[in-house]
Amino acid sequence: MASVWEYANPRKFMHTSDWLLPGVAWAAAVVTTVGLVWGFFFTPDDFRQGSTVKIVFLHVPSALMAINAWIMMLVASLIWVIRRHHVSALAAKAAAPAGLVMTAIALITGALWGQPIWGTWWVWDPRLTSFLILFLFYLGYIALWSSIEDPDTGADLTAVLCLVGSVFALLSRYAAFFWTQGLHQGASLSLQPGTRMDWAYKAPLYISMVGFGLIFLALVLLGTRTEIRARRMKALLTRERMN
Amino acid sequence: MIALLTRDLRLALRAGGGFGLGLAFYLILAVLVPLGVGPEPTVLAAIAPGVLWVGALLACLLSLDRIFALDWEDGSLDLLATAPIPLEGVVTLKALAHWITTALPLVLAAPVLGVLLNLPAPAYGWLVLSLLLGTPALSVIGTFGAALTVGLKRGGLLLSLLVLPLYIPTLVYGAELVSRGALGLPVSTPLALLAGITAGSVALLPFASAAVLRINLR
Amino acid sequence: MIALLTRDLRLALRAGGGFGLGLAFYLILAVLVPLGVGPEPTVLAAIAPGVLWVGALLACLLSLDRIFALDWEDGSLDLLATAPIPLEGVVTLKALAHWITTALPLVLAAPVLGVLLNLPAPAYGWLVLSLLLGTPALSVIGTFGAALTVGLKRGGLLLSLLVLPLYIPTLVYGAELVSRGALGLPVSTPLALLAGITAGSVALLPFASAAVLRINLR
Amino acid sequence: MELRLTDIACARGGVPLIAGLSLTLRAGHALVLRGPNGCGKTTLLRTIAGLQPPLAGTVDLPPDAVAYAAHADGLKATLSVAENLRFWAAIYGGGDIAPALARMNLTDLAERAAQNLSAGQKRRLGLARLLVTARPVWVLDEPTVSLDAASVALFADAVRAHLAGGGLAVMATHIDLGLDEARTLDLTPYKAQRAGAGGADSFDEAFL
Amino acid sequence: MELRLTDIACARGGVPLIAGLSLTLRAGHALVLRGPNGCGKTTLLRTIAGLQPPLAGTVDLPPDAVAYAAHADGLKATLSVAENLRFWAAIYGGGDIAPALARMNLTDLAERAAQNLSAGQKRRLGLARLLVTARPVWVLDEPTVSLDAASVALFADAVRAHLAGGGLAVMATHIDLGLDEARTLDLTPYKAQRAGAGGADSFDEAFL
Ligand code: HEM
Ligand SMILES: Nc1ncnc2c1ncn2[C@@H]1O[C@H](COP(=O)(O)OP(=O)(O)OP(=O)(O)O)[C@@H](O)[C@H]1O
Ligand SMILES: Nc1ncnc2c1ncn2[C@@H]1O[C@H](COP(=O)(O)OP(=O)(O)OP(=O)(O)O)[C@@H](O)[C@H]1O
Ligand SMILES: [Mg+2]
Ligand SMILES: [Mg+2]
Repeated sequence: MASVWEYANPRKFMHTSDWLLPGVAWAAAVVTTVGLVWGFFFTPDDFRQGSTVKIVFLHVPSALMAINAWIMMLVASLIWVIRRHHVSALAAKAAAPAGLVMTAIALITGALWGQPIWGTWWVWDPRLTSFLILFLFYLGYIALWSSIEDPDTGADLTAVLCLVGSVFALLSRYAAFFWTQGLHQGASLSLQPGTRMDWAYKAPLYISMVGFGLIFLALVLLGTRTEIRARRMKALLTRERMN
Repeated sequence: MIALLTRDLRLALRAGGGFGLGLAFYLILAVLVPLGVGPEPTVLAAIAPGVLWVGALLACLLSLDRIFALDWEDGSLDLLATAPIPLEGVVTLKALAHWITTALPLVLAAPVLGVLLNLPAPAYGWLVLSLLLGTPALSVIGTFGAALTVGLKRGGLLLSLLVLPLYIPTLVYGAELVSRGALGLPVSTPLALLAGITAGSVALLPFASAAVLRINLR
Repeated sequence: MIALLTRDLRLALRAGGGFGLGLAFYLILAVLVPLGVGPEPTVLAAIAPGVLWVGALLACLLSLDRIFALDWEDGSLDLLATAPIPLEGVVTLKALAHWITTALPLVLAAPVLGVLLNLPAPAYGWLVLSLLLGTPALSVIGTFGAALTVGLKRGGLLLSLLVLPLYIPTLVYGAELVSRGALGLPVSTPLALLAGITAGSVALLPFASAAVLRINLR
Repeated sequence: MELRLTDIACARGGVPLIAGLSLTLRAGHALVLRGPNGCGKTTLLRTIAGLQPPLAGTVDLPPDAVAYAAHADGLKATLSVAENLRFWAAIYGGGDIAPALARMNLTDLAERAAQNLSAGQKRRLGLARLLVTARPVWVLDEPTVSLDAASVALFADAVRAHLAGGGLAVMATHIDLGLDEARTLDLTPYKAQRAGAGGADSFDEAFL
Repeated sequence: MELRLTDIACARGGVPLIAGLSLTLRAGHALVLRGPNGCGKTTLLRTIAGLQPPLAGTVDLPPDAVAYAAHADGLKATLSVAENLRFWAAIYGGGDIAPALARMNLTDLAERAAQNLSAGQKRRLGLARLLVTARPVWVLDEPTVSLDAASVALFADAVRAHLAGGGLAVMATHIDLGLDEARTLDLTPYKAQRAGAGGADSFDEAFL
């Protein structure tokens, strides 16, 4: 069997993603639509939260993907540092905006949800706080990429930032939970999946989660392809300048 | 190698070297907050630990770009990179110089500013202790951020944005330590965590800083 | 002369130009204060007007030294001084560019950060209004301070210390306006005073700034 | 159009450097200042450009006549070559930048950011700025530093065209500018001798 | 002690500038690089000094042998001349600064702050830094900019003494250094032709 590393070759990657991307994109659209439509229109209202509970079908999948995107960036950065496959650095670069969007969706849907449930858009609950911090990490990571001209230098620096940042992100999350001990009001109000949520909610929720995962995959593939094209363009321009 | 430290200290003390910049900022913050928030002693006392820690952190944050930027601009950093001292040593000494010139004055000034903010009496000791324990981490983390952005065009902004999330655990434990101290609650957990973060950053981050500096210089 | 404004705006928007620096600082402050002070919504709501105003003021203060320092260092200021445009015009446009690139984003971001700090609902309009009214004064006063310290060796520190006292009236009336608005009290007095300060500084200070700039360049 | 210095003395950091210098330069003529390092060439040029007052004597010049170019070129690293030049053209009353770019051989580099220029290219841009000012008096401090031979020739041509158009130029340099027709003035004889001689600061004098 | 470049190619900002350059320089010899503005002299010198990796080829040098001096002199404006020099001496393992000061005719200025030096005096201080490094390989970018004739002679003497002591030197310049014995290399023939030639970035190649 061919090694997975051969997809680190940009040409091979472009070739494969050429037919993979449309499939993933369509699947993402279909699965997400099914999950969201089922969730919004074909589930009963919660007896305490009313119809606002349905925002969970956007909120939880996006929150999940926001964290997974960071994990993917971490893995891709490690691959770049250890094996120096350019495609993996570009994939990490492409994952960041997607993760940022997911984080933003989680924050916004959470705020929209919080208004009717808690009576306020925002509380400094540990989970919310650690998400805000994650948002800042994404912003910093993207800003660092965008301010470095040389692509390899950018890949190196952002990879180190991602590694160091991951450690501190974990520390921050732990710190946030430590900090508001006994104060936070979130958990008591939230539904605990598995304990109180029944299948009428769970099934569409899982479907939307898969849908969001596919959306994320499609975005990363698309972003990586764009980055590879940009590199090719730059190389061509350079070559032209030489002649 | 000690020459680097003495040079940095001397430069900071000379006119324009930026010594006292952080201190002035800290003082300004302590004056502005009561003016903005209003003079009620109970409100001030409640927020004093947090404000004093946030102020110290911002004062460190704002002086970070001096760590490498000046040496970069006048070409010294290129020359240091070709000099016979390891870059790990350079970044450690730079962090130490930053701590001595920026953080140490803050630690010493904090109790005085505590008076301005009605900090409760039992908290003074904890304030100084927490800053003494936490600021080395701020300097070392900041040096990492400065090394990451040296020579970059969007330096200042980017530096704050990158370093801020890294500062959060230190801030949380530091401020929590003082708040608990003020209320007479047990402090051993935040104390241990704060010490742990500082020890870990001081031991490990210089290697990361030297690595990114090397990447940036090439 | 409009070329100077467009150049400054363009420079600010380019990488490294410092656009967003003040904004990032403002955001950082709004995140750090709750982390340091603790999450209680009542405490946060009580200090929110003050913190938001102090933050805006500090963000302006910290970006002041960019107004002239960069032009001084690369020699542009010497060249501008020998160019056929009056220095009064130069300082006014510099202040305007500072306001557009630093203060205006703060005004726009303030309501969002108000959410993070649990600002009471009735205060949002007053917050934006007070900042919109007060920040031009901050920019003009700051330009005066920057002109006073251009080329000085201890620029940054001195600038903060000089400008801070000049900023205090604006801060006090601005924060008071928002606090009163939050509580539904009458706001006409601080409103009138704030508007008066801004009108007065915008009309008169440019002449003082041009005069000190002329002295500094010689 | 004429530049007249009458019994000029100038100082830097409170130390008098030059004293008793008088000269007249008419339109169409160029003056090259020479002298060892630290003799006060930069200081004298700043005085002529009006950036610092003379210690004694007078500088006679029509108002708004000087274009000054020093070691620092006043370039913004993040702006492109054309943007930098267009800004200065606008400040000095508009005018097209294309001829200046062409004259200094910068047309190909017009869209390059100033920070990505080599040392000599930066200097050429600094000189192109002079061309867009349309000012008659050029005051130049070591204008050809970092320039290669071809660029020095471009510079000499530009100065000649400027003189032919009724301008005048004062330049300090240590190297050959390729301008044989220019008058050369060695500043060594005008060294300020003692604080007492040649117009030291009279206020300081009161303390001696 | 020997500097050997083997089939070097180097680039700046992703654009290859020099390709296919090989040369060997033995102890006691000096090499002067020449070429028009923007041809890549600065880039090549930075590559030799190890500040940027070559695009292709190898630079053979003993470790820790290079002393590099560029346009920026690495001076701290607020430190005095002696303090600046003492710092670099300490970094390079101590050693007395008095001979270096004397050699560059800076002894009188030793207590002056670096910001109060004239352009040429600053440059002399930058060159004095080379003397205290005690490094055998000097890599110098336009070392005599702003120097007057006497100082250029001082510089040439310093280089000759360095060569006589078993050192070697590579210098880029546009003007006369007063070193007639040095070998001169014009970089024009080594201009990188196309991205394909002389080792362009192989990753970029993969995209074409
Ligand atoms: C801006 C505000 C909010 C943010 C940033 C936020 C963030 C998060 C995060 C990070 C998760 C964890 C996902 C995971 O671990 O897989 C989550 C899950 C969840 N959130 Fe929110 N949330 C916010 C507001 C709310 C509100 C107002 C509610 C409703 C009362 C809510 C209900 C839930 C539920 C039910 C879950 C899934 C179950 C669980 O993991 O416990 N969230 N949210
Ligand atoms: N603060 C100061 N105190 C005493 N002397 C000073 C001070 N500042 C500058 N100087 C001296 O004044 C002189 C500056 O002269 P200037 O810069 O005009 O020289 P220059 O002729 O342009 O030299 P170069 O050819 O090196 O550029 C130098 O000798 C310098 O040492
Ligand atoms: N980012 C970039 N993109 C394209 N070209 C660049 C970039 N940065 C620099 N260059 C070009 O690379 C060359 C830099 O060469 P270098 O500075 O080595 O020249 P040099 O031979 O030292 O010239 P000088 O004699 O003027 O000092 C210049 O032609 C410059 O325009
Ligand atoms: Mg000079
Ligand atoms: Mg060069």
